[in-house]
Amino acid sequence: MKYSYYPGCTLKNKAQDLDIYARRSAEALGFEMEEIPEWQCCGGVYPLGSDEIATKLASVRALNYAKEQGQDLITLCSACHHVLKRVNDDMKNVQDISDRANNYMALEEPYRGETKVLHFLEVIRDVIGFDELAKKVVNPLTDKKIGAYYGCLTLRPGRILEFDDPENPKIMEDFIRALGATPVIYSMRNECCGGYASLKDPEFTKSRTSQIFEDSTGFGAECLITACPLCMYNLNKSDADTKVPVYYFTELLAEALGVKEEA
Amino acid sequence: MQKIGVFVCHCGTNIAATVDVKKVVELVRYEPGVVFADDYMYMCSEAGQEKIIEAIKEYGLTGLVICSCSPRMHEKTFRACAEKAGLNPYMVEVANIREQCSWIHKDREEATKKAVILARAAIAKVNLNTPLKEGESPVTKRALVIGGGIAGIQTALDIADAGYQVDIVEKEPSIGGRMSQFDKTFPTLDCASCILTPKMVEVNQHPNITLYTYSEVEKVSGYVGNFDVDIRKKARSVDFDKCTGCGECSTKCPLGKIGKIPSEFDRGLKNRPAIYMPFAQAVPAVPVIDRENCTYFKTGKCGVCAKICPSKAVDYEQKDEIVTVKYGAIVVATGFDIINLDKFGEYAYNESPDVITSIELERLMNAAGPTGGHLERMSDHKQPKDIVFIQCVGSRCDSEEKGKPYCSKVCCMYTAKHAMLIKDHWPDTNITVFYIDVRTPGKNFDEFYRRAVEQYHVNYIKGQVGKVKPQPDGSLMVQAADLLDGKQINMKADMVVLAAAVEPNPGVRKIATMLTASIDNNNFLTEAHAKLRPVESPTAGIFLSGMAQGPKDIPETVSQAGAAAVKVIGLLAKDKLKTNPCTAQCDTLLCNGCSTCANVCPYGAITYDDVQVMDHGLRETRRVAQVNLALCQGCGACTSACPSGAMDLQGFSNRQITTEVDAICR
Amino acid sequence: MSMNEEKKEYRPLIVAFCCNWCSYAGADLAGSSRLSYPADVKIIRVPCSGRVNPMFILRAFERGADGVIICGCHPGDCHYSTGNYYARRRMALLFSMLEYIGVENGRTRVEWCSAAEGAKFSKTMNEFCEKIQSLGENVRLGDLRCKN
Amino acid sequence: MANVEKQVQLIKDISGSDPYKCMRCGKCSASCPSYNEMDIKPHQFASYIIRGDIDELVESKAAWKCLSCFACIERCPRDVQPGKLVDAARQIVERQREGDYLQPDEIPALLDPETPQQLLVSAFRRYRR
Amino acid sequence: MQELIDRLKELIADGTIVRAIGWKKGDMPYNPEPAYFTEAEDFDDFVYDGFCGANLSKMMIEAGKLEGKTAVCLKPCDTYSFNQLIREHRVNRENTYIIGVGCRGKLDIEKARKAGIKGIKSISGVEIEGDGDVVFDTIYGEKKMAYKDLMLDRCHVCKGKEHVIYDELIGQSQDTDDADRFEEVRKIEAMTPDERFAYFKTELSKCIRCNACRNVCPACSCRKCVFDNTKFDSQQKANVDSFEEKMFHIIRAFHVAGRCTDCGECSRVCPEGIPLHLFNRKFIKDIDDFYGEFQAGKDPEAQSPLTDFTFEDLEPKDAVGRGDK
Repeated sequence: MKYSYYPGCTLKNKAQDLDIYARRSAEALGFEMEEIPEWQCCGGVYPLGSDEIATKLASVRALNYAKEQGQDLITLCSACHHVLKRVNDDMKNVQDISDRANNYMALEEPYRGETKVLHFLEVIRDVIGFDELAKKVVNPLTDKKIGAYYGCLTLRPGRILEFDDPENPKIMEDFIRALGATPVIYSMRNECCGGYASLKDPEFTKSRTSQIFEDSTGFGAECLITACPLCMYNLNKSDADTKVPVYYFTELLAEALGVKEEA
Repeated sequence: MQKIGVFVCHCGTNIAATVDVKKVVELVRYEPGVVFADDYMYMCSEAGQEKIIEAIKEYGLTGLVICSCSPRMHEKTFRACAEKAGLNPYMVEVANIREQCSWIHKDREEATKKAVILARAAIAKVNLNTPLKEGESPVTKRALVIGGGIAGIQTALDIADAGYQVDIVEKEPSIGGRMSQFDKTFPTLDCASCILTPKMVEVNQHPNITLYTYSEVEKVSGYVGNFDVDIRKKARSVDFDKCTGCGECSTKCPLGKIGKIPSEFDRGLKNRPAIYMPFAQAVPAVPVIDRENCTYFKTGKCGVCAKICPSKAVDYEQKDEIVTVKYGAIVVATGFDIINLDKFGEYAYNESPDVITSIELERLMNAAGPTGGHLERMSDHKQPKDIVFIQCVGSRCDSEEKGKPYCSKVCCMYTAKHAMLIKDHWPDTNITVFYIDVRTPGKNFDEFYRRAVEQYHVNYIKGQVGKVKPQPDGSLMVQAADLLDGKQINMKADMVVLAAAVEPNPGVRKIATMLTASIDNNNFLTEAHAKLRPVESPTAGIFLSGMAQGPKDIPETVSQAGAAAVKVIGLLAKDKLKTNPCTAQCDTLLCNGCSTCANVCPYGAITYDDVQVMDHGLRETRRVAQVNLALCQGCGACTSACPSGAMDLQGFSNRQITTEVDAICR
Repeated sequence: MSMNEEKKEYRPLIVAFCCNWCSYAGADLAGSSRLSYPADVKIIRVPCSGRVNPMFILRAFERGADGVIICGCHPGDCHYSTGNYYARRRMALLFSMLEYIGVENGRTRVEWCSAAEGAKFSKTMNEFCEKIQSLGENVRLGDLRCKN
Repeated sequence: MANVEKQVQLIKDISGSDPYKCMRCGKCSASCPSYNEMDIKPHQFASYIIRGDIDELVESKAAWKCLSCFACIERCPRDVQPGKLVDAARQIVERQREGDYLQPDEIPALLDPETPQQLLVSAFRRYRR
Repeated sequence: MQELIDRLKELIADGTIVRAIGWKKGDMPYNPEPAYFTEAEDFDDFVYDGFCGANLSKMMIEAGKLEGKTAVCLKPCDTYSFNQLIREHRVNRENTYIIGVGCRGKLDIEKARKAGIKGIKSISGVEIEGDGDVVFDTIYGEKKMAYKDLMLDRCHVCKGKEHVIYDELIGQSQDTDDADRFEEVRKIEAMTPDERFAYFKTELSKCIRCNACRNVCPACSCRKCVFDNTKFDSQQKANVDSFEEKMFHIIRAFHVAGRCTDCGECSRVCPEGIPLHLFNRKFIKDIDDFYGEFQAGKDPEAQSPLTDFTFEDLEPKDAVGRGDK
C-alpha cells in the first residue's frame, strides 16, 4: 500500500521525531509514505472565512497531487490534518470555494475533493487494524500508563474531520492498548493547550497546560502522547508540578515495533 | 355544455388585499361555459353560501367554481352547499387562490394574473366534470388503540365507557408506559402510580376492552370503518389462563441472581431475571420469558421456572400467534422515549455512572425503584450532596444529527419537581439548575417553578453547560458560564442530571407507514389540521393521542386522549360511511386485459372477468379489468400504468387533468 | 417605466403536480406560513404522484410549460402506500429519456415533500424557478419535430 | 444605518454563519478556554453583530484571544459557530485597517530555540494579514 | 425449409393444427410477407430464408381467436415477444402451436443497395442452412456479398439463438451476436445535449406517421391505440394541435418500456429509416442500469420493472446528468 505523504513545515525540523519514527513504523507495518514533492505549508490554521481562497491553495495543490497519483493522502501533524481535511471538504461540498479555487489553479481537470485525507492513526485503525498492530508489537509497553492528549485540531469539527467522536474519542486509547500499555482517560484530553497564544501570552498557555497535566496525572498518567508539534511545544514549556514526559505517538509506536533505534 | 357559476371569495382581506377580486370576476366571465361570475366577502359564510344557492337556482348552474382558500379547507362546505341547491356535489371545483396565491405573492398584478389562471384551470375542469355518487360502506364497531401508556389507556377507557369494543396493543409485557416509571407528577406532586394503577386495573377489568400486551401490529389494510389488522402476539412462554401471577418463577430464576440482564423498566439501573414482570403492579400480572437471554432457550438446560411454577403455567413451546381483527377506527398512542445521548459526549453520560437522565432519576427516587427510593450515586452508592441539572440536552438544537429542533416542553417542569422532591427528602442537598430559558406556561406551572426557587432555594443559573468533566477524585466538574453574571463557572458536583430531549417512540415510523398516516420531520404524527383537527390524522379513521403527536405533559395527554376518544365514538356511532366516489373506472372496450393495472393496485381492487362486449358490431368475450368500488380508494396508480388508457379516475380523469394543463399553459 | 420593463422580462411557466395528501398540503402550509415563491408556479392537484401519467408532463411541455415538477409524499409515506414508488421509477425513466433526446436537464424535477414541509415546498419552488429562469424558454420539446 | 447593515452582511458573508440563529444559550462561553481573557464573551458575539456594534467587536480583545480550538463550533446547538463570527471580525481588522495584532519587529523577542514553525505560521495567519 | 413445410403439412393432415402462420414469397426475392397457410397448395408459396425477418408473434392475437389450433413459426427472438404477449394475456397459448425455427441472422436489403447492388433478378445463398456468400443475379451481372455484411444491425446484437418458448424446433441456428447492444445508445449519450437534440430532431423530422412501427410492434398490441382514441381529446389525431406529432415516438417508447423485447421490428419496417429502436433500447439500458438487468419476454412470470419497485430505488434526479461527472 502506497500513500502520498504531506509532512508539513514543523516535521521537517523541530518535529523531526514525529516524522522519522512514523516513516520507520510505516515500513514495519508494511505501507509506504511517498513524500509529495514541492509541498507548501498548509498555514497551520484553517482560514475560517468563507471567502478565503488564496490561503487554501497550498492545501489544494497537495490534495490534487495525491489525486493525480491515485493515492490517499496521509498526514501526521494535527494541524496539517485539520487544514487538509477541511480544505478538502470545501473543495468537495462548498461550491463557491471549490469553483473559485479551481479558477485560480487552472488545472486540466478541476479538483473536487476526490482525494481521501487520512491521519496516520486512521491508517492504522482503518487499514491495518489495531489487532494487526498488536500482533506486530515486539516490545510491548507493558505497565506504562499513558494519557492520550488529542488537543483540539485532531478532532474538531467532528462532522468534517470524521476522525473520531469529538467529545469521547478512543482512537489513541485503542492505539495505546495495541502497544501493550494502559490508556488513561481524562477530561482535558480534548481541550485546547493554548495553541498559538503561546507566542504572545506564554503565561496563559502555561495555565492551560498545567490543567492538562493536573487532570491527566490525577488519573494516573505517567506520560502523554500527542500528534501535534505545537501541543508538544506548549506542554514541554509547562512548569507544572505535575508535569510528565510528552512523546510523539510515533516515537512510542516505533519503540513498540522495535524500529526506534534503527538507522 | 355546462352552465358554470364562478364565485370569487375575498376572504376578508386575506385574498382581496393581494388579488384584485373584481378583475378576476371580469376576466373569467367570458370563459367557455361560464354563465355567471360574482365575488363576495366570505364565500364560506352562510350569506355567501346563500348567494351560491340563489345563483344555482336562478341561472340553472350545472357546475361551480369557487375561487377561495384551499380545497382541503372548504371543498366539503361548498359541496354541501351545492347539494342543498340540488346540484351534484362533485360538480364543484375549488381554485386555491389563497394558500397558493394571495398568501405567497406580494405583487398585486402578478397575483391577480395567477388567480385568473387558476380559476381558468378549474373552469376547464368543471366543464368535464360528471355527477358522481358516493357509495356506502359499513362501519366495524370496534376500535384499536396502539400503545398502552396513559394516552392509550385513557382513550380506550373513554371509548369503552361509551359502549364500544376497544382493543389495546402494547409491545411491552405490561401496559402503563412511561408514566408508570415516574415517581411523582407535576404540578401537584401526586404519586404517579397512585393515579395510574387504578386506571390500569380498570382497563384490565373493563368488559369492552381486550388487551394485547407483548404484542405488535404487524399489518394494516382496509380503510376508514373497515380496517383489517394483523396483531402479532409474541410468545409469552407463560400460559395466560393458568398463571396466577404469584411471581415465584421470577424469584427463582437463576439469572436474576447473576444479574446480567438490565431491566428496561428501571432504565438499566437494576437487573432482572429472564422470566419477569416489568414491575410489581404490571397489568396483566403475568410474566414473560425473555427468550434471548433465557438459559433454557439458549442451551436447552435449566427449566427451573417450569419446575417450580405451582400452576404449571410455564410453556416453553408457545409460539407467536397472529390474530386478524377488524376495526372501524385506529388510535395511535405510541408515546415517546428520550433521545440517545451518544452525540453529547461533552456531558460524559456514557463515561460516568453519576451522570444520569431525568427518567433514570425518576427510578432512583421511586420507592419501588432500584434503590428503594433512596437517592444515591450509581458509582459508590453514596448520597449526592451537590446535584447539577442540565436543561435542554438535545432540545432546541439546530443540528439534526445531534438533537431535535423543538422544545421538549416537559423538562422545565419536571426538573423543578425533581429539585423540590430532593430538597424535601434531603434538605441539605445543593441543587443547581443550568437553563437556557425556563418555560412554564400552564395552570399553576410558573407558581410551581417559583416555589422551587423561593421556597426550596434551588439555584437557577442561565447558561448551558459546556462540559462535564469526571475528576480523579470521583466527583464531576461542571464547566459553564453564568451569562447573567458574566462569569465562567467550574462547579463540583456529585451527580449530574440531564434533561434529555423527548422524541416519538422509534417504532412509530413503521406504524405510521402501515397506517399511511403522515409524519413530520421529527417523526411526530401530523394532525389533519394544526388548529381545528388536532387529534385526527389526515388519513381518515386514524386518530392521534399523546406524545406521538407532539411533546405534551400528562394533563394535556389525558385531555387529548379524551378528544381522540370522542372522535372515535363519533365515527363508530355511524352505521354507514359515505365512500369516496372518485374511483377508478375501466372502459371495457379499450381494456386489453393485460393485468398491468392489477399489479400496481395497492388495494387488490382490480380483478379480471370474461365479459361479453360489442365492439364495432362484433360480439366478443374478452378478459377485462373490473374495479371493486368498495376497495378502490382512488389513488389512480392503475390509470398511469394502463398502456391503453382504458383505466381512468373519476374526478381526476385524464381529460380533466390534461385540460387543466392546457388551461394553465394557454 | 423601469417597473414596466421589469414586468416584461422573461418569466417561466411552471406546472407543478402535487399529490393531495402530502405535497398539496405542504403547499398549503407554505401558504399559511406566508413562505413565498414565484407566481410562475401553478399547481395541479392530483390524488397521488402515482396518478401522474408521463403524458401529462409531455403535454405541459408541448403546450409551452418551461418546467414541470412532480411532488409527492416521501418514499414510505405514500397515502396509498406505494404510488410514489411507481412514480419514482416512471419519472426516472422519463427524465433520462428527455435528457437523451437533448432536452436540458433541470426542466423536470421530482421532489418529495410532506404535509409538514411548507418550508421545503417553498424552498424547492424557489430553487426550481431559479433553475428554469436560468435555462430560459423551453423550445426543444415544442420543437422536436419541426417539419411543416 | 445602511453602513451597519453592510457590515453585518459582511460578517455574515465572511463567516458563513447566521447570527440570528443564536438563542443565547451560552454553551460557547461555557466551553471557551479563553473566556477569562475576553472582554466580549463568545455568547455575546451574535448580539453585537445583530445590534450593529461591529466596531466594538472588531476592536475588542476577543478577536485576538480566540484560539480557534473549535470547541464552541463543535458544541453550538444552533450552528451559529461563534468562533467563525469572531474570526470574521478579526479579518475585517486585518483587511481594512492597520491593526494587526502581531508586528514583524516584535517577533525576535518572542522566540526561543524550540519554537516550532507551526507556532509561527499559525500566529502569523491568525494575527495579521 | 422443406422440412418445415413438410412438418406443417403433416400437422394439418393429422389435425393437430388447422392453419399455419409463416412467410410467403413476395413480389421480389427479398420481400417475403407474413401469411396464413391452410391448404396443401398454399405451401407452394411458403418461404423461409434470410429475408424472413418479420416477427409473426403478434399475428397470434387474432389467430388465437379462430377455431382450432394455429401453428406459428417463430425465430428465437420472436419467442420473447410471444412470451411477453402471454404475460399480458394477449394471446391464447392453448390455441397456439409454436414451431421454433432456426436462424442465422436476417438480412437487410438496404445494405445491398448501399453496396451498390441494383436491378436484382434473383438471390441465392440466403437459405437458412447455408453458410456461403449471398449471390445476387442482377441485370448488371452477378454480385456477391458476405452473409454477415448483409445482416440487419439488430442481428449483430442478437439476444441469443435459444427459443424461450416452443412446441417443437426445426432447423439449426448460428450465433450472430458480435457487437455491443448498447453501443449506439452510448454513442448518443456521449454527445452534447445540442448534438443529441439535433440528431433526434433530424431523425424524427423524417417521420410521416405511417404507423408502420406501431402496427408491426408486438408490444403495441392495444385493441385501440391511445393515439386513435377519441376519449382522450388531447390525443386525437384530428385535433388541431400537433401534440401527438411531436411526442408520438417518445410516448410510444414509454408505453412499451419494460415490455419491449428489443425485437427491432420498428426500425426494420420504418420506410424513412428512422432508428426507432434507439428509443426503446435507451429505456432497456436505463432499466438495466437502474433496476438490474431485465429482458422482457424471457420469463412470462417476471414482474415488469415499471410495475415493480424497491424501497431504495434511484431518485429521478440521479437518473439524469450521469454522463456529466
